[in-house]
Amino acid sequence: MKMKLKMKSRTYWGGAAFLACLAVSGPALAEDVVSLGDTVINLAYALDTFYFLMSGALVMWMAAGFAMLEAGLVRSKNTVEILLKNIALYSVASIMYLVVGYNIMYGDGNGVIPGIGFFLGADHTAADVLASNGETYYSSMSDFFFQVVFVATAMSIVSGAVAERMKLWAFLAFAVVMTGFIYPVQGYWKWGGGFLDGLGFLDFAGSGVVHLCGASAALAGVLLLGARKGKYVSGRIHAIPGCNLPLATLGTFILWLGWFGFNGGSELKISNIEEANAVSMVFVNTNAAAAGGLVAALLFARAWFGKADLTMALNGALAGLVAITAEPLTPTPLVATIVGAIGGLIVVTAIVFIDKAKIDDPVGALSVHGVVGIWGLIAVAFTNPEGSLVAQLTGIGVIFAWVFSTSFIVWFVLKAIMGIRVSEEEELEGCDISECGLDAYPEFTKD
Amino acid sequence: MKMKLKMKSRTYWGGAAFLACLAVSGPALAEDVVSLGDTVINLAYALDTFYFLMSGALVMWMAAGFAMLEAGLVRSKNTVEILLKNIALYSVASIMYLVVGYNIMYGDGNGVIPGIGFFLGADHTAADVLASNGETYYSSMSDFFFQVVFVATAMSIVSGAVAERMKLWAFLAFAVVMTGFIYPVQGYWKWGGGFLDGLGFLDFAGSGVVHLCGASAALAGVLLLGARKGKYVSGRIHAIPGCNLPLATLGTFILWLGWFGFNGGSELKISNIEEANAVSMVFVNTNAAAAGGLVAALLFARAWFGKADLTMALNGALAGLVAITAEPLTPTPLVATIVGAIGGLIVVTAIVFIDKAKIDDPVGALSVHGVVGIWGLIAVAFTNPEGSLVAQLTGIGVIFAWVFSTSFIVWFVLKAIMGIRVSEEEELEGCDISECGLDAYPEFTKD
Amino acid sequence: MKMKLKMKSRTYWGGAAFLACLAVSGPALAEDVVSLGDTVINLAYALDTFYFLMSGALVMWMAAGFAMLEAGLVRSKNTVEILLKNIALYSVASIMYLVVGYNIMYGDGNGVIPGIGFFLGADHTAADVLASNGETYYSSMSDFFFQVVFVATAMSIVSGAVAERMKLWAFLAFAVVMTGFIYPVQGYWKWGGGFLDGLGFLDFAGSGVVHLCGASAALAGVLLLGARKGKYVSGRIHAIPGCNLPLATLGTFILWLGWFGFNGGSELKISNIEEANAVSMVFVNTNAAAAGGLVAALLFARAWFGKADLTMALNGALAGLVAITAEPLTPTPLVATIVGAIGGLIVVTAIVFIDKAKIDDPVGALSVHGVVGIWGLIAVAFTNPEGSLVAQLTGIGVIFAWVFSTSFIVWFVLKAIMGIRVSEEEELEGCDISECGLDAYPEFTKD
Amino acid sequence: MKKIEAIIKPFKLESVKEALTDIGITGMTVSEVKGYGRQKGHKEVYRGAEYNVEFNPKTKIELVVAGEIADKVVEAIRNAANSGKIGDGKIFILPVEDVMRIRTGERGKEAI
Amino acid sequence: MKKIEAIIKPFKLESVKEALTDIGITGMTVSEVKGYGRQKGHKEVYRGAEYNVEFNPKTKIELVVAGEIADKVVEAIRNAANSGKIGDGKIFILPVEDVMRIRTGERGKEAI
Amino acid sequence: MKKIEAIIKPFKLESVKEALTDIGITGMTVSEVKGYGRQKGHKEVYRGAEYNVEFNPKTKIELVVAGEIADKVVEAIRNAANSGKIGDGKIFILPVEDVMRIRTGERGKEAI
Ligand SMILES: Nc1ncnc2c1ncn2[C@@H]1O[C@H](COP(=O)(O)OP(=O)(O)O)[C@@H](O)[C@H]1O
Ligand SMILES: Nc1ncnc2c1ncn2[C@@H]1O[C@H](COP(=O)(O)OP(=O)(O)O)[C@@H](O)[C@H]1O
Ligand SMILES: Nc1ncnc2c1ncn2[C@@H]1O[C@H](COP(=O)(O)OP(=O)(O)O)[C@@H](O)[C@H]1O
Repeated sequence: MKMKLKMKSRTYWGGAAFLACLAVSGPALAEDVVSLGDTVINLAYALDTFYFLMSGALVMWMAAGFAMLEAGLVRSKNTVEILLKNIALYSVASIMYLVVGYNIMYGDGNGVIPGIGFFLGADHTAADVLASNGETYYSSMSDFFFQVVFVATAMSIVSGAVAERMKLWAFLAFAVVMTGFIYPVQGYWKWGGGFLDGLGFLDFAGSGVVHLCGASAALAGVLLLGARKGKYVSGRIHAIPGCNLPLATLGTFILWLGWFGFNGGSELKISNIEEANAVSMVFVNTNAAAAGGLVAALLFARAWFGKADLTMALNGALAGLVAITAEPLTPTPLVATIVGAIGGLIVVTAIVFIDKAKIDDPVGALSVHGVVGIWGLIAVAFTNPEGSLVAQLTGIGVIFAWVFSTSFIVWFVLKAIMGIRVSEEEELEGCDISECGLDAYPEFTKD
Repeated sequence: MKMKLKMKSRTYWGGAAFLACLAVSGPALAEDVVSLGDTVINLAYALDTFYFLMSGALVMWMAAGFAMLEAGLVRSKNTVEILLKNIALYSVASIMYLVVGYNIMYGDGNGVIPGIGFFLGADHTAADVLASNGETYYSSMSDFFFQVVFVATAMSIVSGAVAERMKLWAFLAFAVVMTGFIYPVQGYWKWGGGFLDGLGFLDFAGSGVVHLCGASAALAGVLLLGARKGKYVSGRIHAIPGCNLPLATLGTFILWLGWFGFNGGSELKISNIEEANAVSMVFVNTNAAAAGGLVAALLFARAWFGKADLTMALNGALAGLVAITAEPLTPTPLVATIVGAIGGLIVVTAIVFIDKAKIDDPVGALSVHGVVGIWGLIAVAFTNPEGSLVAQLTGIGVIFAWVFSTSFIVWFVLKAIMGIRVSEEEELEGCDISECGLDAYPEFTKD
Repeated sequence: MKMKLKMKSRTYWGGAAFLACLAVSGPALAEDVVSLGDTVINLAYALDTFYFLMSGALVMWMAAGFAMLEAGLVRSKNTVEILLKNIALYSVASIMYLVVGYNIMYGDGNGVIPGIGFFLGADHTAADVLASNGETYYSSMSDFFFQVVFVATAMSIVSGAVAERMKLWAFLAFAVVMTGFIYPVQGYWKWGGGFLDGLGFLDFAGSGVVHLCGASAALAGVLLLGARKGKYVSGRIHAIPGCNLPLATLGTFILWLGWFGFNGGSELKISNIEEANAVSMVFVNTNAAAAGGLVAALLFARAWFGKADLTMALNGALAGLVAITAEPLTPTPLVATIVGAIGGLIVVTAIVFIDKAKIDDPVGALSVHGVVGIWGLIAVAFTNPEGSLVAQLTGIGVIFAWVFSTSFIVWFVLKAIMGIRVSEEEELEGCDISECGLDAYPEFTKD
Repeated sequence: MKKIEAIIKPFKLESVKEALTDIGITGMTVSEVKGYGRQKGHKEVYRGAEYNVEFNPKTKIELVVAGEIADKVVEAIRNAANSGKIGDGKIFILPVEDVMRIRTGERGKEAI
Repeated sequence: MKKIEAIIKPFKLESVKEALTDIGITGMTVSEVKGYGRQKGHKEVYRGAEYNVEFNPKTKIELVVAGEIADKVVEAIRNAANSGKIGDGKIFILPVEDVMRIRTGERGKEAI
Repeated sequence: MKKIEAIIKPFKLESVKEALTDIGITGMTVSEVKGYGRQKGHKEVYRGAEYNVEFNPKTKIELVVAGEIADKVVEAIRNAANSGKIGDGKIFILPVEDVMRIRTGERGKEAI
C-alpha cells in the first residue's frame, strides 16, 4: 500500500502548474477554471462517499450491539446460540442483499411490483459524475454498503424475540427469505420510490421500513413459536432474568453509537452547508431522543415497580432512538427529547402488557421496535410540517400487513418442513449444547 | 431515505454546466469563479462539520468505556447499579447541557459571571457562512454535539470514585447540578473565553476543564461518603478486587479509541494543510502518550509489587491519555511518550498513597483524572512555548477551588435531604438488589 | 479549545471578499483563481488526511478485538495475562515503531538492506504540498499513525498462538524485536518499495506483510514452546474450551469493523471520484468476504462435526477477512464472497489438521492468519490481472523465511536467557496468579 | 435425628421444595454438584476435537429432620423428583447426633 | 470423631474462621450453598414481573474434629456466627468412623 | 453402608475418577469447595494492597458404598490423589443408614 506507488498519474488542479499560465488570457484561464471546477466536484463526491462509508461502518457496528444486548438478556445456556444467530444473520443478510435484495429494493418496478436483478453493476464513471450536474454525487458501492447494513439491523430484531427456543437452522432459513425478499419489497415501496413514497409516507431512516418491519416478522415468529418453557405456568408470569447485564449494557451503548450512522447517514449528503447542518441536527436529535427515552423509562419503571430496572432503562434508550428515527431532522432538540421520552414511557408499558398477554419476548424487541416504531411514525405527522397522519397510518398498515403476513407464511412453512422449535429436552438443557455443542461459559457454575 | 428524493434543487458548481460558458468573457467567467468559490467554502464547512461529528461520536463512545471500566472494577453485587449510573448520567448530561449548560458555557458573560440562556438557537445560514469570510466554518449543532459529550465524560469520572456505596438517586441529582451548572461555569472561564482564558491558562482538550473538574467533584463526594465497608478495618487496608477484568480492559481500549476524538476533535478545524497536520500530530501524540503511560506503569508496578498488575497498567494508559490532553499538539511524539510515561509513574504512586490515606477510590479516578490531570496541565508549561507555569497553576487552583467547593456544598445538601449513602444492610447484600432489584450475573455463583 | 481563539488569521478563499473584485479584469481574476486552486488543494489534503486518521483509528480498535477474542478463547485462569499481553504489546509496538521501525520500513534502503533512522521528521509544509503538484497529498503524521497500528496487528496475532503458557516478559521482549525490526524489514521489502515490490509481488493491505508475518513469528514461538499441559495426552487430543464465548464473539465483531479501516485505508487516497469508488469497493468486498467466510465455515463445521461450532464460525469470518486483504479492490463482490468462503473452508480444515499435528494454537491464529494469509496472496494471481503466481509465491516464501527464521532465533535466545515458558506449577494454577497476581473473575467459581 | 441428602436433577428442585413444604418442612440447604453415574454425560465438539462431559449437573438437597418423619420426607422427595429416567438421583439417610440453632442456641429437635 | 457442619451467613465466615483458629483448629472445608428456612428471601422485579428469591446465600463449613472438642468447636462457631437475626443458621453434629490424610496415609485423629 | 467424603486437589479429580471406576464404582457426586489447612494460601497484590487468599480451591468427592468395600475405595482414592505435597487433602468415612434410588425406589445396597 506504499503511497508513492499508488499515486495515479492523472493530474488534478495544481496551483504550481497554474502559476505558469498566470499571464495567459481568457480562454486558457477559463479552461483552468473548468478543470478546477471538476476537481471540486471530485472532492464533493469523495466527501459524500466517505461520509456514507463511515456511516455504514457505524451501522455495521450495530450488529455487534444486538448480539451483546441479546446475549446479555438470555440465560447462559442459550448464549452461544444467540451469538451465533446474530453474527450468522448478519452474514446471510450481507450475501442475500448482494445477490438480489438490493436490486429488488432499488430496481425499476411499477411502484407496487418491484423490479428484479442480481449482483451489483459498475460504479459511476468520473465522466458520468461530471456530466450529471450534481445529480450523481457519491459512489453507488458506498450506497450499497450503507443499505446492506440496514437489512441486517431489521433481521437482528427478530433474533431477540425468538431467542432461547427457536431452532438455529430454521431461523437462518427465515433470514434468507427476509433479507432477500420480504424486507427489500417494502423497502422498495418507500425508499425505492414505490407507492408508499408517492403517498407522502415519511420515514427518514426507518422506524417503519427497518424497525417495524423487523418487529412484524418477529411477532409472526413468536406467535407460531409459543413462549419459553416455564415462562407462563398456571397463569402466572415467571421472570427469566438475563444472565449478563454488563453485556446488555454494552450492547445498548454500541447501538446508541451506531445510530448516529443509522440516522446521520440517512440524510444521504453532507457536502454543503445546508446538508452539513442537517446531518448535525440529526446527530443532536438522535442523542437527545435516546437520552429522553432512557430517563423517562427509568423514572417510570422506578415509580411503577419501586426499583430502578436497568433493563427497562436500556430499552428506554433504544425506544428513544427508534422513535426519533422516522424524523430526526425537523424537530428541535427539545422536541426530539420529548419524542424520545414518550417512546420511553410507551416501551415500559408495552413490555409489561405484551408479557401479560403471554407473548414471550425475551429482550423486548416487539415493544422497542414494533410499538415504539409505530409511535415514531405517527410522531412525524406532528414534528414534520410535510407529514400527514393518514399517510403515516397507511404506511404503518402496509408495512405491517406485508411483513407480518409473508413472514407468517414463511415461518409456517418452515414449521411444517423442519420444525422451528427445539425439543423440550433441548430447551431444558439449553440450545447451546444441543445446537452448537458448546457452553458459553464452561467454567462458571450455573443454576 | 431515497437519494433521488432528497437531492436539493439548489444547483452547485457543475463542470458540465460550465462548459457551455467557455466562450463567454470576463464578467461571466468571474461569476462562475465566485460560484465556484462559494462551493469550495461549502465543502470546507461540510468537511469541518463532519470531522466534528465523527470526533463527537468517538467521545460519546467513551461513555461506554467508563461504564465497562467501572463495571469491571467493582464487585458483582454492585455491577448493575454502576452500569445504570453510567448510562443514566450520560443521558442526564445530554439533557441538562442542552437545556442550559451549553448556554452558560458559551454565552456572553463578563469573564467571571457567565451569561445564561436556554436550549439551542438556529444553525448558521449559508449566507452568513459565505459572508463570514472564514470566521464561521462549521455547524453550531455539530459544535454542541462535540461539547455535550465532554460534559458526560467529566461526570463519568465521578461515578467510579463513589462506586459501591452511593445512592443511585443522590448521584443522579448531583449529576443534574454538575452537568447543568458546575461544569459549564468553569468551562466558560476557559473555553468560553472567560478570565482563565485571558490569563493565558492553556488546556487544549481538558486535562483541567474536564478531568481535574471531574476528579474534584469526585473527591468532595468521596470525603463526605466515606470508604466502603470493610475496606479499611482496624488500620489495615483490605483489597477489594474488581470482579471482571476483561470488562475493565475493554473499557480502557474504548477510552483509548474515544480519546482520538477527544483530543483530535479539539483542534476544532481540519480543512487545510496546517490544520490537517495538527490533527494528525494530535492523534500520534495521544497514542504515544497512552503507550508510554501503560509501559511505565506496568514496569513500575512490577518493580514495586513484584507482580504485573493489569489494573495498574490500564490506569497507566489512561494516565498517559489524561496527561497529554492539556497539550497534545506542540510536543514531539517522543516528548509526548515521556509526558505519558511520567503520568504512568505518577498514577501508580498516587493510587497507593491515596489508598494509604484511607480515601477509598474503587477505580482510581482521583489519581488518574485528578493527580495526573494536574501533571498534564503543569507539563504544558514545558511542552508549549506559549505556556506559563503561573498561568497553569492559577488555572489548576481556580478549577479545583470552584468545583470542589460547589460540589461539596451540593453533596452536603443532598446528604442532609435524602442521604447519599446506602444502608449498611444494603451495602452488604450489594446495591444491585436494593436499588435496582436485579443481579448482574444471576446465574453465576458469588463469594 | 474555544473556536474563536483557535481560528488562524491566514485568510482563505472567501466568496464575500471576492465579490469586491468582480469588476476587476484578467490578472486579478487569475490570482483569485490561483488562491482558490490552492484552497482546493488544501481541502483535498485535509480530506485524505482525515480519511487516514479515521482508518487508523478503526485499525487501532482491532487491538481491542484481538484482546477480547483471545480472552474469550483461553481459560479463565490465564485471562488476565492474555489481556495484559494484548494491551502491552500494542503499547510496545507504538513505541518501537516510533523509535525506529517506521524509519526502517520507509527509509531509503537499497531494496534489500533497509535504511535506518530514528523518530519522526517534521510534517509537510503547505508550500511543499502546493508545489508538489499532487504528489504530496496527506499528512506524514497521519501516515505514521496508520502504519503504526498495522504493526500492532501483526504482533497481536502472536499472542493468541502462544497463550496460556508463555512467560509475559519473554513475550514482551519478543514484541520489542518484532515491532522494531523483524516486521519493518519485510514491510520495507514490499510497502517500502524494496525488492519484493519490484518483483511485482502484490499485497494490498497485508495478507502477507501483516498476517502471514504475524503467523510465521507465532509458529516459531509455538514450536519452541510446546503444547499446553494436558492438551495432548497419550496421543489423544483434549479439547480445552474457551471460557467466555461472548467475549470471543465481541472480539470478532470488533475485528470485522476495524478491518474496514485496515483494507479501506490501504487505498491511501479518497479525494477524487476514482479513489472514492475504489475505497467503496474495498468496503463492500471486505464485508462480503467476511460474510462468505463465516457462512462457509459454519456449514462446513456443521457437516463435519454435526454441531454449529460458534468458534469455527468466528474463525471463518476472520479467515474471509484475511483472505480478501491481499486484494480487496479488483474482484467483484461476488468473487470476494467466494474468496472469503474458500478461506472459511480452509481455516476449518487447517485448525483440525494443525491440532492433529500436535501443534497447539489455542485461538487458531496459525490457521487464520498463516494458512489463509497464504491463500489470500495466491488468490491475487487470479483476481487481479496484474498479479502473477510466481511473484506471489516468491513473496510468500520470502516473508515466511525471513520472519520465521529471525523469530526462531529471537525466541531461542530468549529461551536460553530467561526461559519462555512458565513452570508446570504456574501453568497448573494459571498464569494470572503467578505472573499478574490477580484473578480475572475472582468472584466466580472455577472448575 | 436424621440427615437426608438427596441428589436430584436441577429442574426438579422447585417441585421437591414444594413437596417438602407441603409436609411441613421449614428448612433445607441446597447446593450445586456434578454427578457421575449410570446416566452417561454428553459429547461436545470444540474446534473439531470431541470430548465427553462425563459429569451431569445435579442439585443436592440436605436437610436434617426428626428421625420419626425421615421416611415420610424420603417418600416426599422421591415422588417429587422421580421422572423414571436414568439420572433421577439418590437419597441418602445419615445419623445426626445433635443440632444447634445458631441464633438461639437451642439444641436437638427444637433447633431443626 | 465428629463431623461438624455449620450453615452460616456468608459475611460471618471471616470471624468464624478466626474463632476456630483461635481454639486451635487447623483445617476446614468451606462451600457456597443456598438456604431455605424461616428467613424469607427477597422480592425482585425483572421487567415488570415480580418474583421471589426464596433461597438465601449461605456458607457451609465442614470440619471433622476429635469427639471431645466437638462441643468447644460448636460453641466457638455459635458465638462467632450469631447475630441474633433470623437466618443465622444451623450447626449439625454427625458421627465419623474414620479419617485418612491422603498425603501420609495416617488414620484416625492424627489425620485430622 | 458407608459414605466416603474425599477432599482432593482439583487437578486430581480425573485420576481419582478413573481409579474408582477401575474398582467398579459406578456413581459419585462431586462439588467445588474451598479448603483451609496446613497448606497456606497464596499472596495476591491488587493495586498495591497485598492480601492473602487463605482458602485453596479443592474438589470434594462424595460417594456411598457398601461397608465391605469401603477400605478398598479409600485406598484407591488415596493412591490416585496422593502427590506427597501438603494440601493433598483428607478422606472421611461416615456411617449411612439407608439409601434410595429415586428412579426405582430401591433401597439399601441395590440402590447404590
Ligand atoms: N454411590 C453413589 N454415591 C454418591 N452419589 C451417587 C452414587 N451413585 C449415584 N450418585 C449420584 O446420583 C446421580 C444419579 O445416579 P445415576 O446412576 O446416574 O442414575 P440413577 O440414580 O437413576 O441410577 C449421579 O449423577 C450422582 O450424582
Ligand atoms: N432442617 C434443616 N436442614 C438443613 N438446613 C437447614 C434446616 N433448617 C434451616 N437450615 C439452614 O439454615 C439456614 C437458616 O435457617 P432459618 O430457618 O432461615 O433461620 P434460623 O436458623 O435463624 O432459624 C437456612 O437458610 C438453611 O440453609
Ligand atoms: N479437620 C478438617 N475438616 C475438614 N476438612 C479438612 C480438615 N483438615 C483439612 N481439611 C481439608 O483438607 C485440605 C488439605 O488439608 P491440609 O492441612 O492443607 O493438607 P494435608 O491434608 O496435606 O494435611 C484442606 O484444604 C481442607 O479442605
